[in-house]
Amino acid sequence: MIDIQAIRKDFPLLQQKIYNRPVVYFDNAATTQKPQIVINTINEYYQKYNSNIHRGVHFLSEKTTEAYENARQIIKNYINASFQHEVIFTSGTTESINLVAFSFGEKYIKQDDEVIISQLEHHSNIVPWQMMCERKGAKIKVIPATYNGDLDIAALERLFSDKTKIVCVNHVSNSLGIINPIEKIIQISHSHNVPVLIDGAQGIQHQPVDVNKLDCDFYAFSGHKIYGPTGIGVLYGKEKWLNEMPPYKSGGNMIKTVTFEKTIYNDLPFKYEAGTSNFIGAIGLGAAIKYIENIGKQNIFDYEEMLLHYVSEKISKVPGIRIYGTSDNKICVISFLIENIHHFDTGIMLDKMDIAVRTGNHCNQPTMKFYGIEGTVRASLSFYNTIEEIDYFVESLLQVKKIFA
Amino acid sequence: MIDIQAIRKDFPLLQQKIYNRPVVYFDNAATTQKPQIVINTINEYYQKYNSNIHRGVHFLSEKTTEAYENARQIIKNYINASFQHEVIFTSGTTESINLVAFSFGEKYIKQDDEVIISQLEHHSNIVPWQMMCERKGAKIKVIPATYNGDLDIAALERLFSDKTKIVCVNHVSNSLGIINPIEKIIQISHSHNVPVLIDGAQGIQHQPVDVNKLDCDFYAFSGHKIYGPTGIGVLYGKEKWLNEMPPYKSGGNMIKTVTFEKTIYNDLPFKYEAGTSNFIGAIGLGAAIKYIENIGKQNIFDYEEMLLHYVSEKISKVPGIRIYGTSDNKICVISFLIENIHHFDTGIMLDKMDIAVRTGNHCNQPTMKFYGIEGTVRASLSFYNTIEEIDYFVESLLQVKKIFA
Amino acid sequence: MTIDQIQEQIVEEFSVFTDWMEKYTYLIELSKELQGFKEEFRINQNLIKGCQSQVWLQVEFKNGKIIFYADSDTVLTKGMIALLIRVLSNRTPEEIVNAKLWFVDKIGLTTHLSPTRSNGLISMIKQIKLYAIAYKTKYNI
Amino acid sequence: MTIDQIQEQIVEEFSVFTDWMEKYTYLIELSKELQGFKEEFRINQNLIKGCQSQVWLQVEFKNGKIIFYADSDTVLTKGMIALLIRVLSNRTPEEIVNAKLWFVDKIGLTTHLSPTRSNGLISMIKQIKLYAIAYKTKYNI
Ligand SMILES: Cc1ncc(COP(=O)(O)O)c(C=O)c1O
Ligand SMILES: Cc1ncc(COP(=O)(O)O)c(C=O)c1O
Repeated sequence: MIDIQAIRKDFPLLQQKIYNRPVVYFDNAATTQKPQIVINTINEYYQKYNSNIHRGVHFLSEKTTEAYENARQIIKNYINASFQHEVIFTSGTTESINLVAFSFGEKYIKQDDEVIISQLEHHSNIVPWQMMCERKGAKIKVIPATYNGDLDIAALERLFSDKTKIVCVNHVSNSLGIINPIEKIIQISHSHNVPVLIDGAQGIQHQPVDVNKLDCDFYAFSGHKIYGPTGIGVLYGKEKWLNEMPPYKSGGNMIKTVTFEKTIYNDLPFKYEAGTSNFIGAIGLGAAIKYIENIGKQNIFDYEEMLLHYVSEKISKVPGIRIYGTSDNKICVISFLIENIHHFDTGIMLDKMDIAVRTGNHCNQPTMKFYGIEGTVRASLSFYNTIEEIDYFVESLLQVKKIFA
Repeated sequence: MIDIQAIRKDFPLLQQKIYNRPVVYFDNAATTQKPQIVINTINEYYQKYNSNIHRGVHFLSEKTTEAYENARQIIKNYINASFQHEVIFTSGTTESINLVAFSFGEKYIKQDDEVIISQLEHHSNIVPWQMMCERKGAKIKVIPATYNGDLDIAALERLFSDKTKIVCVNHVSNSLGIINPIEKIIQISHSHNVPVLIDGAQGIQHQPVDVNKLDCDFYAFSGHKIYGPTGIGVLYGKEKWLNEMPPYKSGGNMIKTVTFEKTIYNDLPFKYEAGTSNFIGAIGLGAAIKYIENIGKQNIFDYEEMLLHYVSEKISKVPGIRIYGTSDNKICVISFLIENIHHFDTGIMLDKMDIAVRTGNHCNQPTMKFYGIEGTVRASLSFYNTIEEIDYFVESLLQVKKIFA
Repeated sequence: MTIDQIQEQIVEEFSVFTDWMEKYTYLIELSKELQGFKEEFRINQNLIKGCQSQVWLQVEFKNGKIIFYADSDTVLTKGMIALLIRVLSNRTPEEIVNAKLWFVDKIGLTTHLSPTRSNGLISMIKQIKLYAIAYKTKYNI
Repeated sequence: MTIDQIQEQIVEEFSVFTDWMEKYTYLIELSKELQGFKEEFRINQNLIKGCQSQVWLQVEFKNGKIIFYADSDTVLTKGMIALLIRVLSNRTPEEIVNAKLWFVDKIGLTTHLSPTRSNGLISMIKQIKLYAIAYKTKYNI
């Protein structure tokens, strides 16, 4: 297990008082806090080495390029990709998915083709596919979910046709915290010769990810949700696809030769990294992943699971509470409503008690529609949260109930 | 004028020794150094307020959202846009141009239409148009340049046809530093009812920009080139175009309602800001622009012009030097070759003397082809550079000559 | 009383509260007292959809004055609506057009009018101002 | 001499230089002495395009050994080529396949082999190794 007191000291924001006491930060699914080492790394690179990467002949440029490519190596190892050039830096999960929707779409999707997504996707894994399908005259098919938030895998099998070109599901759903059986989904899809994109925005920081073992074709995630900086993300893609697809963004660095008549694209990974990358962001993300590795990701996941059991048990005692996503396969996210109290009212009151939660539809309207509600209160925890915070949170919920009674 | 000694103290990197002495950083067109206040702002927001923006009901989220929207306001004022929602945050110039190439292309470009760009564009203002034109069956026409690096404006008039849909030129060319007569280009284009995109990657930090007065339709720039963080950029667009065009990236935040059948896009500027923005990057960019405003941009530009005159005069005395881009309309960029010495050899030697310049084709192969060369050495200065640095630079060039004699 | 006088009155009322809890308890009280929104007006046409909560707004023009009724699905927003009605309803278009709402800030509830919260209140006020401008123009007053 | 012995020799040669200036002057010397690249081989097929500079590479297989000739448009790269030829040319495929090039690091010229510099040298070495593997397989040696 982890030394929670030591870990909390690594995160300066957790020491911040909001109104009366240090914040109870339960909004980790929206974005995570950064350990001091990540902030220091960003600082250091701006103060000592900042310089544009690649093709620079000077010392600073070489230093920054090395650090940038080293970050790629760290990520490659963390997700166990086969090659470093299968790790593409993007600005976040949303851009990673847009990249695949565009580039895969341009290459492989024709009129009447079909894309399979699930009922419980984040808008970032719905709208890019919709837009591409609209452009191409293709269709979206939806894997249904069961009431407890699990996907209906039996139904998936029936969705395939010879027009199915790609399957796109999240590793963990953001509004409910449900862990999807992605191994199985990938297996089934591959048995139909259909590649799979995993939206790992909520997966990478709470679950082991081995892209080689998973055999997924694409895996997308955001730096800011895994204790790294904003504005940086990753797309892992199998070499084969990355080689075959046309680029998404274009511009500097992603080409070999340009004339006004014709342009020859650069090798991987640069083909997909047009323009000046967020190199300081990438270096910061590398530092974040190193930080996780130092603690040991299994230690983190074990501790988070303990928190999940504790909070689930505790919160179930609050009278009138209703949890959305009751499956056992979940990360430490509690999406809920208290009877007769609007999620907004709950959120505002918790804020006044120095508890940060998210309220609303969580960029996940189809999920809300599925439950016939407008939104929920979502408490999403991370390994720097504590049992004591959970106790205080549950007490506060009881107080909210009293206030609105 | 400015107090150069005071200003240099604001930039920690300039105090860094590389081999023997503090770096002479003449690679500002590639990326700029950051004043301490920008680094501190990033620090502070990660340590105290970091939280995902928009729709959060808690204190931290509100603080960060306010700072993010405040950065938008700062930029709106700096470029004198009509509305805050005409300022779209992107990941950089390259993304800004890709956005317009895609979204404008989807809406307005048909088979056989024409896009006008110039001979002296950065790859980021060539390839996105090429890719779009290829998709749409449209064509690119090129404004020719004269040998000194000025665009041949007389020729522009003749390029228009009733198929011309957009004109895209840079404000200042990156490989030569030539300031283009964008007012005139915009005026001519508008007289043909054709909108204009200005690639301001090298313009915004060295020239006054008033998008209202210019009446440009789009203006794109990168944060990292104007003393701000990496991974953040801006697209200014006239409200009319931004309203009419479809979005580029899609996902969270950029929609109002999502069902699997149909999606309704959000209002400006959010329609174009899918996913979690680089909010800390935007806040850092706001700090950078505030920093410039505090010094006074005219003071900066005057000082830079003085540097230009000084370096031009001095360097012309180096025997065998050849300057590319000899027009009088230029910013403080010297692109050159020394007779019989390869740009790479010059660059490596200057590096050893602690001078950082860029060598190669500067993502600008058509310009190199125009001059029939493989690349140049480019020294690009900024307002934190000094007369003394220029003296040392010119001495060093003389030494390079001696070494390779 | 003028709009400013009412605002002063509200500020005074709130000045007795020593912490946020008391303020919010009072807001909840106000929300319970908020009456007058007829079921027949709870229609899509009157709906202002915020990201977090919804507001319904119904406007009447009577004897040169604008009267409005509003409701919300959240209690706290409803409490705020009660305050806004006290300040802005039953006023001439001229008064509404010129009104500056400074009381929200003074009583420490700015967050509820923050554009970042998107609870529908800001859109509601905007909508009321637009009505005022429209009536002012229409009746030339 | 083995590849490692030559490398040691080079490291010793460089050990007398006390600053970068002397090293680079020596590299420039070496570049001037680099001979043997025939004009007829300066063709596109032999060209390795780096982002910063270009390298031409021509390979011969004679008496079970790989001999190679190379040239570059930059003087410093050419100097490096001279060193690489001393180490790697006229060797059996086996030797080349197993060679580890540690001397570049030791003499403080790593930057010239840094993948970030893209001056064609790394691609050149890769190319030579590929030839070695090909010959090794072809002749089963
Ligand atoms: C004129 C010009 N346009 C576009 C770009 C691309 O900017 P970025 O790499 O920040 O996207 C650059 C950067 O070098 C530039 O100089
Ligand atoms: C499941 C899921 N997918 C995609 C995203 C989008 O990530 P980002 O906003 O960092 O691009 C999120 C973020 O909330 C998410 O939770």
